Amino acid sequence: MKSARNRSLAEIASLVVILTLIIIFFSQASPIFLTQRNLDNMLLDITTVGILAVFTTLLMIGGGLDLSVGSTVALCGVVIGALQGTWGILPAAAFAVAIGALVGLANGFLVTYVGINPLITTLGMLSIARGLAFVFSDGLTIPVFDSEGTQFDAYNTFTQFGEGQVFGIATPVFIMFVLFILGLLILQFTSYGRAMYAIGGNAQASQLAGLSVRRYRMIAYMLSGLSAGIAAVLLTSRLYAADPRAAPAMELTVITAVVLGGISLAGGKGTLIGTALGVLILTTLLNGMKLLSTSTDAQNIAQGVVLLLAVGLDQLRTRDINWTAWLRGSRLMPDGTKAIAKGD
Amino acid sequence: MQNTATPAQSKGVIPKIGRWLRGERLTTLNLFVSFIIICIIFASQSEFFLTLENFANIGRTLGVVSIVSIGMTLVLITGGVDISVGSVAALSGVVASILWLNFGVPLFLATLLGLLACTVVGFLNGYMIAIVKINPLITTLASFSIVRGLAFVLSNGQTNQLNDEAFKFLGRGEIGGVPVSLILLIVLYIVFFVVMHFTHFGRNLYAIGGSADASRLAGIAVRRHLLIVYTLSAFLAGLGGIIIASQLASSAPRAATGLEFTVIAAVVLGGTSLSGGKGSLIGTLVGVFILRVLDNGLVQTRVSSFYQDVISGAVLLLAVGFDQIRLKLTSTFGGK
Amino acid sequence: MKLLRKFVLLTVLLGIVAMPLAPVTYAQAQDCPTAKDNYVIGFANLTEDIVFTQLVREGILAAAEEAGNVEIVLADNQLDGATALANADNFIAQGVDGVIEFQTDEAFGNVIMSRFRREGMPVIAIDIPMPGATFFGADNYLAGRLAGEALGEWVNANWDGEANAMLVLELPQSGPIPAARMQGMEEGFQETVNTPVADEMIFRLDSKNTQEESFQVVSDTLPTIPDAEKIVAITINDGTALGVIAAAEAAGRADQIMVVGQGADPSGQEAMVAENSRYLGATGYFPELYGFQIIPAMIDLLECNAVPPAIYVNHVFISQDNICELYSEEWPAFCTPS
Amino acid sequence: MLEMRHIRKSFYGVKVLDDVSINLYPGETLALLGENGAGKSTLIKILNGDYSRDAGDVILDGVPVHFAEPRDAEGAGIRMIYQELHYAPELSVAENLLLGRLPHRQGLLGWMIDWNAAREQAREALKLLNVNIDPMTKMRDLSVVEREIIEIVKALSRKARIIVMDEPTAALTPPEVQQLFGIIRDLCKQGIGIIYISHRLDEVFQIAQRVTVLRDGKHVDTRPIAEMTHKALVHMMVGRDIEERAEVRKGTAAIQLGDRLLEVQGLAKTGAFEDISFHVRAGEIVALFGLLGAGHNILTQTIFGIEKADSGNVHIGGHPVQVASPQDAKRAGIGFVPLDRKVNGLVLGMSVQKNITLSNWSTLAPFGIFRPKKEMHNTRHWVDKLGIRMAGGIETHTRYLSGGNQQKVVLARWLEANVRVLLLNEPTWGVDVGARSDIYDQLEALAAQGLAILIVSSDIEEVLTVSHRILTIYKGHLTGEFMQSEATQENLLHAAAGGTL
Repeated sequence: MKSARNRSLAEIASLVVILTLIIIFFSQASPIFLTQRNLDNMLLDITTVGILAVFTTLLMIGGGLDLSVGSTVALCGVVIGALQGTWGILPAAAFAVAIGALVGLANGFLVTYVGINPLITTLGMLSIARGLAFVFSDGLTIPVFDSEGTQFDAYNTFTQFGEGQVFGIATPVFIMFVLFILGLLILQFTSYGRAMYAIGGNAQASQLAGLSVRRYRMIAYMLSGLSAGIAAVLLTSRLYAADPRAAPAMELTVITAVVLGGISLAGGKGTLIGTALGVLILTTLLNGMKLLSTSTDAQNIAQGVVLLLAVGLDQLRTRDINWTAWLRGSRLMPDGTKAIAKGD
Repeated sequence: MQNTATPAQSKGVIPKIGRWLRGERLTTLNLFVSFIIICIIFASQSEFFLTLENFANIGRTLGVVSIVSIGMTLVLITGGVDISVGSVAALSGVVASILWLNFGVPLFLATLLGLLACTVVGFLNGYMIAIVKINPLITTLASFSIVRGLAFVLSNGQTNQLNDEAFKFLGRGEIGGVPVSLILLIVLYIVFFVVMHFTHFGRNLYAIGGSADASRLAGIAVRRHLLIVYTLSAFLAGLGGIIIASQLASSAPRAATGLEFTVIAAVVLGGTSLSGGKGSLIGTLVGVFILRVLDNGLVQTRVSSFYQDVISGAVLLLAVGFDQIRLKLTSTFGGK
Repeated sequence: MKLLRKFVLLTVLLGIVAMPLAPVTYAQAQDCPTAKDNYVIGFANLTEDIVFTQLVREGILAAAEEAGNVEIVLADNQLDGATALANADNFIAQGVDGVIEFQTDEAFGNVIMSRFRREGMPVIAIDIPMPGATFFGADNYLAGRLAGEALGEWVNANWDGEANAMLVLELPQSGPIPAARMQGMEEGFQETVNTPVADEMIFRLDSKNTQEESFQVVSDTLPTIPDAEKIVAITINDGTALGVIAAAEAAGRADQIMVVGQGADPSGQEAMVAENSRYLGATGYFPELYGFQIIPAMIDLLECNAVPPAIYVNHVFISQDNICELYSEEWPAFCTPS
Repeated sequence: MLEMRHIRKSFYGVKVLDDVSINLYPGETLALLGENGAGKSTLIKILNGDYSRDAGDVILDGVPVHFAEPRDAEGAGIRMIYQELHYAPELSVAENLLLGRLPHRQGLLGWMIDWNAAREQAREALKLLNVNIDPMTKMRDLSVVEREIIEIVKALSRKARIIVMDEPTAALTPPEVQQLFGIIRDLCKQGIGIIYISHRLDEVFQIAQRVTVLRDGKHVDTRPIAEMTHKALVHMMVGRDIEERAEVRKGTAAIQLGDRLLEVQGLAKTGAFEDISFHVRAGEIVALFGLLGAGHNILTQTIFGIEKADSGNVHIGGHPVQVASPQDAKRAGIGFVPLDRKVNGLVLGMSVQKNITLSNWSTLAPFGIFRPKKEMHNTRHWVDKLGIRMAGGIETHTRYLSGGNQQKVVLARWLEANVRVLLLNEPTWGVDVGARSDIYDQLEALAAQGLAILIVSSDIEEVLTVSHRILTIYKGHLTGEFMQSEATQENLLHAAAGGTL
């Protein structure tokens, strides 16, 4: 009865344990792992995934799914690169964020008003956005710099997004933290966050309780696109270049991290703390493996195995299994669980 | 019981229109019409589109996606999804070529063992989904990266030649002028059509997708069915991989990248619902045709590959979106 | 034995072109701040997905082992700028002594190099020049030209100097390195062949770096040129070339096509030596030998010895004519006269 | 014939069944009674192998048996009619009826399904209950009630030795209930044992020979029904006395009626209802009574903006309102308690507090930010006022509440949203006796405070008990209006059946 809260605490606790184990392992295996410098690098390295994960969490709690974020990052970056000359770099960056929001809005419209399945919608958008990124850039990486030497201040400001520091923290990391805290506040204290949980938990009931389910959902998709726009600005500013190939398969990394953190694909449950832990687990794992010069293939395999382990263990833990009977070889297995086909 | 009129008995023109609009036949019919329209557009743009040679070409290149789509249709009908098919397809070729080249296993046997490896992967997928009860998207997302990684590790990233006439026959050969892979896919579609419509196994899959609970309570072994479906899906993906390898006379760990997305797009285009319980193999076949013809036509009309991505994505959204809007309209025209 | 042969190859194939440069004299080794007994060198590979770069990696590891006092730290740039930057940061955190950087685009050069410069690390850039780094690698355009010219000459000799159509199997998603190779091939062919192929008969197709995609797009294109009986194809790598040939064979038009490519990997070589091969040949880069040039150069940089700012690899167009001089051991059946 | 001895079962450490024993004789109907959460459902799920038991024995014909899966129980001839509907919406009625046992063809094609035979078998099965539904209709296209009927047909159509019925009549109208009872008696004559679970005690007295009562997972008693009275039975179930409502009601003074808060004029929707006009005054409880499919459910849905009307208009408090969505309805001051609270009413994975405040964010979360103290204060107010009982406080997920308390949470939501008009669809479906009485009390109190309440119900007892005025509806037309004093079972049923009975 009272176990709902305990269970989510247990889930977070088990994530912390996994994270700790990974950290202990790699700190033993590599002397560099726990150095200030490496930790700084790691934080900087997760900004794109981190920013996208915050809003993907919101979206998925509301029962949505967005596979197009990686492509949208690339598209928004290319928009900056393509428009910097004519519009000036800062308006171009602002416009890119708006384009991100627009892509998200289009996703949201197709999902909520037209009623196409989110997986299909964002799969289609993945293809469209990536294609447009290549079309607008002609397939080339566009350097972002003051080619005419007339916008020194503007470019200086722009590069601050990627390279500057705020309160001694790298700007992208700072922005990620701000967005994370914003997300926490939204989920905890605002009606918007409450709406996400309600809609993800039971969209029909929420609709009948008088919530404008469509509008809330649409906003969630828009925020997801918007966050892709923000991530694109930070990335472009950090690399001094806009690449139509940017953020390859980012959507899968983000979803892996978010699901690792306990977000259910069915919606209605999960927390940002869990997501943060999921992102950290994934990135420490990959960072540690990189430090040990592990091949990319092994990293891919490890990523898959960790995902399966985390979700699988969680599944086993939350089930009330009669272990003694199971050990005796009886066919008595789970109980209390319904819905066999559709996971959680 | 003085029961109410069921929709099938209600009278009047408007409900009739509503029923007709809601009908499944129309989804397939719509698809057919869109298919014809796409063909007409391309035929008007490229004089070579409607040539015998091009038909033969489409028949030859249809095999992989259509065969893997069978498995995906089954999986989607049970309410699941299988993201790992592309990786699994790569695995079958890699395993077969390694066994043949490095261990001297006869190629025929090596091919079978390659398929076996895929079947095992499918079984593990099914086990995780049906027994451990992990969400299918998550499970197959994980095996998607694990299996692709395995293919690279096993092959050491190398492309291997599979120069063997008998082996090439599967992907390139012809019987009476008809490509072998086309014959194979027709046979498979007929077999699975019969399975889905005239056997208990097939009907049970619809029932499971419609309501796993109802099926379980009706005494259907839901877990076993799911296990079989994911195993089948991986087996068919492996078969697709073997056809790729045979067509190219080589195997590469990079093969079939992104196949899962093409396949899911084709199946969903064909009217199979991602929420399970609904779909048909005929629709899937039409979906596969549409995507193949679209690609073929875009290449032939020499559209830049950058635009090809945009157009494929847009066609998917348009087709599925149109179907959704049609379903919505039905509620205005005297639906239930 | 194999190593020895590689060294012979090395001396034959790799000409060091030292750019004329204001003579720089360095102090002796004891004054050199970076000189040490043992070195840790970071190598960030372009990608681990293709054979070419895998061979580069293997060569560098082999060369490091041979040098004895060099340990290599590996990373994979995954064809992505952000990943390359993260890897660069990682190398710095790991405190490597020098870096071999193989990344995807010149546009990222500045930001990546700024990190290394701050640390005073010597950098060797493979294939993509980066400001302030020693350049090593292919002149991709020239390498492309070699294949294009060879194909042109073959057409001049066998098809009366005229081809009906040209298939260009490119890799537009993968940035400037493949683009330069493609441009070289195309221009090399068109300038060598007696009658250049008309613009409208040049088909630019996206190979997406997979064999089956190249198979597919060529299969789709062949029906649109039913009358073409002399088709040339220039391809970005061996896998793509094999896809083209497979498509022509499947359409029953293998004898109407001739293909050149880039790379000359084992799989490509196997196709070249086949009977009635439609794979004329490919430009060899000998990526497995890169390391044997790069590692000594890196050690020189670290020990403050003079190193030319750019080291170019000499390319050879490998075909049936010369494969036995280079790889006789690999293809005994073809190279041993019966 | 069947014995379940000393069954124990707990979930997550909570004891759900504690030493429960029942037995069943051939040809007998055993009523299994108890409030929600008493453990009835768990017990029968253990019987059919859906759940495993922690301890105890199941003995069939003197032999201990063990059912690991529902399939095993099927094999032993045990049939279930579940309270919750289980069906595949995209499949035909025939397929759903014959799920898992579609007929085979003969001979070489023995592995194939014989569709003609399947259709015939389905038709036969439907004839059992005289149901006029085409077996090839898709389940999706049936109404909720029709689906419920199919569920019953499904269980009856197979050769069985024991049939367990978990509230089979929840969706049925009295004539249909009688028809079902006729079938049950026939089945008993064939020696089939029936376990009958219901909240409607009058049914139990009609059909059962013996009754077993559970309370809080414990076996209270098993007695022949002849020895029992209505009151004694309720006492056994609830553990305390509950007054007979109707009697209490007759004694209350005349109520104060206010203005017409809800007025419906000429509302029509093709295929559902025609030309509906009525009004509900402040302080009045009006019941809309009809047989299944009469159009009353869809009527309330239309007033609430879920469905769209073709013509007609709705006035709230004397002003015409345009209600195109539930949001509009909420704004206009209409609240709606849906038919299926688990599917349409509650977010089960959210706490009681969050469910209660779900429709009142405009006051509780000005500028989108919640005021936690006020929210908690308001929640407490309604929890106390409506007597919502839960273990673990207002943070408990509504999933763990009993049906009656869940219904109260939905009710509290609309009160919190400060609506003036309340529409309730079958407010006491699956709600046990104690909570039912509570809900009626509350509705009365709310009406007394000036709310206009419209109840849609197919339960004639409920209609007679709670409402001040009763409207009957038949095939989408209003056919009668009765004040409570003049309404009887006979005249209501007569009007609700089109006046031709």
